[in-house]
Amino acid sequence: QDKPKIGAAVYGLNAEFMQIWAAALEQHPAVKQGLVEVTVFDGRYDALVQQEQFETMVTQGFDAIIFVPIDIEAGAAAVKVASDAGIPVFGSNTRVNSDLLSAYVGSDDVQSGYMEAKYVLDKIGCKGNVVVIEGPIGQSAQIQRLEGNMKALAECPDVKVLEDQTANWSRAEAQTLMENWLTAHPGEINGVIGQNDEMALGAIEAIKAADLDVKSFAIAGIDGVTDALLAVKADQMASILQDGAAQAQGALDLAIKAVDPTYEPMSEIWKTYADMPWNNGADKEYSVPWTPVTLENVDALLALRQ
Amino acid sequence: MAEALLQVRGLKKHFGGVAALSNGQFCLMPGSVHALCGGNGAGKSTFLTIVMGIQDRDAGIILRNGREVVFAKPSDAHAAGISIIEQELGPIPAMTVAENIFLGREPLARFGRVDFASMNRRAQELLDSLEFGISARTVMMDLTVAEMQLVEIAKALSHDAEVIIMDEPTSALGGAEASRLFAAIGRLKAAGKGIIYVSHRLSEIFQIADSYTVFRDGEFVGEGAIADVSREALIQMIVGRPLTEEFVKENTPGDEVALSVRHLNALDWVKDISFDAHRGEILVLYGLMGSGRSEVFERLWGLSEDRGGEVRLFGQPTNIRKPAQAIAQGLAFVTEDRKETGLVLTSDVRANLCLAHLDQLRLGPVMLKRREAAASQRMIDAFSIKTPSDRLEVSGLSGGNQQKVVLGRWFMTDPKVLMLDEPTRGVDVGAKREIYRIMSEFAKAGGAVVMISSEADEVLGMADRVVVLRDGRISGVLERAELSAESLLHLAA
Amino acid sequence: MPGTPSQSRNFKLLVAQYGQKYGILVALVLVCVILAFANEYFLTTRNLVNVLRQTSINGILAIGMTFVILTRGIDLSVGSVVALAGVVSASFATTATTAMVPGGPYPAVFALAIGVLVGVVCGLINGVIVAFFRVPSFVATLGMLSAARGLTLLYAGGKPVPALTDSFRYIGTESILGVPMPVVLFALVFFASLWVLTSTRFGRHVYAAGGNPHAARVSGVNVNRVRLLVYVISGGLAGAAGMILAARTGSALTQAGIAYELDAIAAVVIGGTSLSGGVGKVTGTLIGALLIAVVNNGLDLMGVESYYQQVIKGMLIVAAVMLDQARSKQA
Amino acid sequence: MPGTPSQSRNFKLLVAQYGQKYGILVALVLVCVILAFANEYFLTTRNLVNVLRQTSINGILAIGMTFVILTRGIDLSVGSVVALAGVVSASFATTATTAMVPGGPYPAVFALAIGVLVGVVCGLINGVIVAFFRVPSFVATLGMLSAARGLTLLYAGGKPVPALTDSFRYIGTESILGVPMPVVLFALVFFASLWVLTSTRFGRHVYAAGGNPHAARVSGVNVNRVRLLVYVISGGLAGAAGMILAARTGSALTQAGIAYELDAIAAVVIGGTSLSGGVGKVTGTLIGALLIAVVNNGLDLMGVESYYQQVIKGMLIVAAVMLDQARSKQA
Ligand SMILES: Nc1ncnc2c1ncn2[C@@H]1O[C@H](COP(=O)(O)OP(=O)(O)OP(=O)(O)O)[C@@H](O)[C@H]1O
Ligand SMILES: Nc1ncnc2c1ncn2[C@@H]1O[C@H](COP(=O)(O)OP(=O)(O)OP(=O)(O)O)[C@@H](O)[C@H]1O
Ligand SMILES: [Mg+2]
Ligand SMILES: [Mg+2]
Repeated sequence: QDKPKIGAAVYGLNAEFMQIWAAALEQHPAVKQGLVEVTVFDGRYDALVQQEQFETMVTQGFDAIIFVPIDIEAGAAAVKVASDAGIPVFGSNTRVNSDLLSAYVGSDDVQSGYMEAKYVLDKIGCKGNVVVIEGPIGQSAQIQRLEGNMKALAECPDVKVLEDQTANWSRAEAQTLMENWLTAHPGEINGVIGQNDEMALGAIEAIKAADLDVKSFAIAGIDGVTDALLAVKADQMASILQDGAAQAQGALDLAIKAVDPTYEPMSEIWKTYADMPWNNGADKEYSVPWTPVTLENVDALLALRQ
Repeated sequence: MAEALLQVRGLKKHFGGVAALSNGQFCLMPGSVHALCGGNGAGKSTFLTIVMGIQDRDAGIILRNGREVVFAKPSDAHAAGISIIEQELGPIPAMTVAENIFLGREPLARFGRVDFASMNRRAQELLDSLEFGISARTVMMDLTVAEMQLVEIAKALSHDAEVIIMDEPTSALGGAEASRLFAAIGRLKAAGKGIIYVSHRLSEIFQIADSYTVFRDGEFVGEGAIADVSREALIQMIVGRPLTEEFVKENTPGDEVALSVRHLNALDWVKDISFDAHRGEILVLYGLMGSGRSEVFERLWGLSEDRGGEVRLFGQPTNIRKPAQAIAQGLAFVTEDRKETGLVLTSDVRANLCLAHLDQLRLGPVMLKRREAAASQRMIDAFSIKTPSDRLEVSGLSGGNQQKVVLGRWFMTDPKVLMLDEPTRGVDVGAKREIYRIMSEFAKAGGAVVMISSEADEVLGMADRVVVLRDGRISGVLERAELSAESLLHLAA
Repeated sequence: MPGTPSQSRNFKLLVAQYGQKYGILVALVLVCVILAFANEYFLTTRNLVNVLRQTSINGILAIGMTFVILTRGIDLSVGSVVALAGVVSASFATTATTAMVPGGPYPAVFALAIGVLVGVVCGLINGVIVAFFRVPSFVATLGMLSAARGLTLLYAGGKPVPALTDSFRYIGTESILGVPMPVVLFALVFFASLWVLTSTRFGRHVYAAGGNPHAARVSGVNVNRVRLLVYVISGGLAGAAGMILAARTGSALTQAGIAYELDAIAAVVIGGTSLSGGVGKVTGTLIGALLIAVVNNGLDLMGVESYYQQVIKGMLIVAAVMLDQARSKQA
Repeated sequence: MPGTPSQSRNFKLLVAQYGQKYGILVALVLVCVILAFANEYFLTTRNLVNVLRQTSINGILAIGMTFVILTRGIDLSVGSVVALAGVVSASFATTATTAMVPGGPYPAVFALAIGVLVGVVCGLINGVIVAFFRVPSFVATLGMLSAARGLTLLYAGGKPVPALTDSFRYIGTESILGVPMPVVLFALVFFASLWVLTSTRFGRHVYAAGGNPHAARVSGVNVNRVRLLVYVISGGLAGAAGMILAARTGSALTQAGIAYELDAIAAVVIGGTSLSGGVGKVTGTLIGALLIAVVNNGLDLMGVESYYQQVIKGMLIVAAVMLDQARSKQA
């Protein structure tokens, strides 16, 4: 019998976060020891492409699929294609609105949205003005992080949201947006809630370009990309690390288990996160905790990136 | 005896299995004008573009001053002292006249800057010396076809080349401009240069050429001195059979007015044009370049806006706003610029022939392909269009054959009134006669022809009546009996 | 009897034209042969059906684009129209309680008609702006690209429209005699367009209006009407493609169709249609779309790493067209 | 003496040309006036400086694109070249220990030279494929769009290149006499291009090669060389733009520049340069790029909601060009 073939369909590999996620798959002990064969498919940020890749995986008889959909709604049809062919699908990082999913390993975006907004609001003392820079409208992460943002903002009724706009996860777009906002609201902006790190970093560059003191703003992002860790280290922003590596490796453990019921998880993550028990791979949902990046843990996190 | 400036032997060229030229032979002596004659598609342009290095050859040798040469690109030919006026004009529309003339050899000032002042000055001097009356600073696209042709001529002369190739330089010109060109050619000849001259207007050839070479179907058929050949003999060599008379005219004007134009204005400078064209009549609009003849046609065709005037067709008042209405009422319009407004160069011969007649070749929205094919074959036969297949792109046809395609398109529509703007431009003697015959038959059968022509021979040979325009107004009307070259010029100038 | 000179000449001409016409087909076959050797699954019926299905959406867009490009235009808005038609039609065919259209779900036919209508209206606007206001098509349709995307987000409130009815999803998921519906629809569109372009008066007008608008006008072609209609066709087909996409993926996404215009135009141009108008065939577009899909599919099958894929894909497509050019030059 | 007919004709022509030349400028001014009334901050020096800075990257790309479009080509690869040149040059100027280039950071000048070189090489490849292999520029540069993006990701391993040296970032962040460096560089590029296109022999040849390639060739212009060079120019400028972008954002991102080609082409076309070649001005491109930037900036300033922004932006740009067309028609 050949070794299990596991496919990983991710929405896109152009950004650092998914790169970390994919690299973690390759670093999984089972892959390194050659127990399973993993192929990563780049969905090119298109739900249809992802679905087509599912069709391809079915054609080639993959044994299990790990799925990071571009969108919570768009993935269901793809999952059905696989499950019709008897291939189990495990979600990772982004949910799929489908009860055919075998299990899901991810982090709750509503929670991170809440956490980052809370940080900003705490820092400005629950009063003043903030701006929100959103992800691409309609994407699940944007929808859920916004929900979290709003939850935190609701707790500070005195805080006014001066502006909210999308910058499509892009640093350059966020930078332009922030430049314009700084002009439109001179001296009024106290906090910046960026729905990811890239956009928060763009805001920081705009603030610098306007000759303002970054430290006088409360800025937060999500994901924990390398540049953001460096910015945290420089005390310019807060970030919340989403452990993509854990999401990837956890899903892979589950996928192998589905192919080979005798399999025991080999990833370190089950030790790292005591809050997330393996439970013999029987759970429907595994929630990888968020890790706020602080001046204390940033060096250790940076060391992991080498 | 002096050495030949240019000698060519055994030149061959084929396009995708079709031989355009199977034996091109030519010998140009210094201080002479050498006419290259041949019917449409005889391979003249192919021959000349190969000599110029614009196309490559399949076989044959070219000797320049006795030395064999191979031109990989036109600039090599320029370097060897050869320049060309191509049959198809090559303006760079967005550039000025001076920039067009000096393209590729712009004078430079400091820092690699183009010396526009000296360029404009030199271009203007050249144009003035040729008496072309064109400003060197005008943008090319604001010129008329004729003016562009003049610029093309100035450009070829500006190269100061020893061999100057002119491929139908007068096809877009009127008499006055042509005689200026001839004067320039005379000066070049006196300076010892050699000129290769292509024209389907035989009178010109007998007026300016010293010797001739004739091609037929891609083959060299003969050469000699113009002094030793008669017009009939030359025509026979070109066409391959004797041609009894050049003009065929058997129609007689009737009484019924087919097209009546009253007080028509066009644009803001063509005013108060009135004329009647009768059934059975060939009516010519004559005038110098820019006298407004084409503008009258464009107005009648609904291409320019209504500036007043009345038009009646067979007594019925009409108000044509767009070409489709004109076609529906039995008008046909051969435009003067076949490249700009005539042909769809990217389409094949059949599509071009059928374009104005699609409504009669269809069943509901569906085209009847057999009828299309039959109709197009009919026109190919009627005008003896030389093409291997009617599915060939029309851009692959020789210039004269392209012109015949435009004519064929409009004859296919079975019109009642024909509007022809310089219909025989670039058409060979044999085919011209065919066109005259068809025109004459058309008129004889009760149609009316309104033709614009700048070629005096043609006007004298074909017109029943001539309306002469000058500066956008009618300056006189001549009956056939009153026609002469002098009377035409008198009214036009 | 041995061929007369003129017969053999005609034959040579035919070969030359054939080579020019099908050069890119040769490239496609070559790529397929290579892939067949490189991967055992490539030639399976199942995978070939997949390739066809994967061609269908881009293929439908590319066919509409062919009409537009034949008239010297370009339609950048197709990707956004895909999304707009998708969410609007889906909103009539969703079982979700958050539906923005009350009283739904409506019958699929109704929803589908609305989707096509949305596409047609977008196309009509493009067409009017291009044909009557003389705005370059690049600008006009770029405006629509932006506006239609914005409308999509506005209409859907930024969220996907999920839970489409099975009858709506029929056009994306079901098969007829083993042929998936998207492929069936694509084939219908292809043959209809082939017929329109080669056999109808309108088709003749499209070529003439693209080849030489001035001459076409003088010959009685209503060039503005032709221009208008090609955008309507492109818009309508984009609408159809948007619904097939929604039906396939099971929900209509507001981000659907982003950058689809590039692939559609690529298919057209690879297929030999000239961006300067008047020259081209819908058959070429089919081959172009197939080539793109085959390359994507093949690289995925072989599990080529994503980054290399992008490099290889770029090179393969250029190489295919280079081959085509070399052939047609030599012939 | 009252004007002769021919004089008055010339005068009318002048007015017509003036209108055509500056029609879009009128639209730009109009939009600015509206914005000035709608938002008090619009006309502040600070905001105007912002607008210029926000114009600069697209402006530089659009100027390179102008050269290409003048020769009837198109360069879709600029966005990807922005990213590739960005990461490659940045890898020589990063202080990060994860650097892929040993021995860094190198002097900024060196890194910058390498970035331009990367752009030039990409342009050279585009140019060779277009000019000598006769591949339509759309296909050739679409291939490069894909390949260069793949190379970017491969080179950088999918991660941004962070922590650029201050000397490298100088071109993005510093100012000279209150004018930000990107604007200074943009101005340099603009005036140099203006000079090249209007005053040099090469400039004449660009117009000729685009206006009538056959005639240009017959006149001795080396059309292939001109075609090659315009892609090199576009590539080189894209390289420069990529580094300015990296310097501005503080790190070179692998996703930088996605879809930038559309905005660049839009600026060129809005500025009146014809996609069919031979006609156009770099001044128009400047105005086009400014128009796009002003619209974006104005809508942000007024705090228009995202969804509406896209709709309005699309409509505004089309309206501006419509105004331009109407003016030039009437004149
Ligand atoms: N590019 C081409 N492709 C195919 N056939 C061509 C091409 N160019 C010329 N031919 C063919 O070669 C033959 C000779 O054409 P050429 O233009 O040399 O004739 P010509 O003597 O100049 O005629 P005319 O007096 O009408 O200008 C014609 O039959 C034409 O169809
Ligand atoms: N008085 C005038 N006012 C404006 N434009 C004029 C005038 N006279 C001549 N023109 C210009 O000259 C051109 C007329 O040239 P046209 O192309 O009609 O030349 P043609 O065909 O030799 O002459 P005709 O008009 O007699 O056929 C027009 O395009 C027009 O721009
Ligand atoms: Mg000729
Ligand atoms: Mg005329």
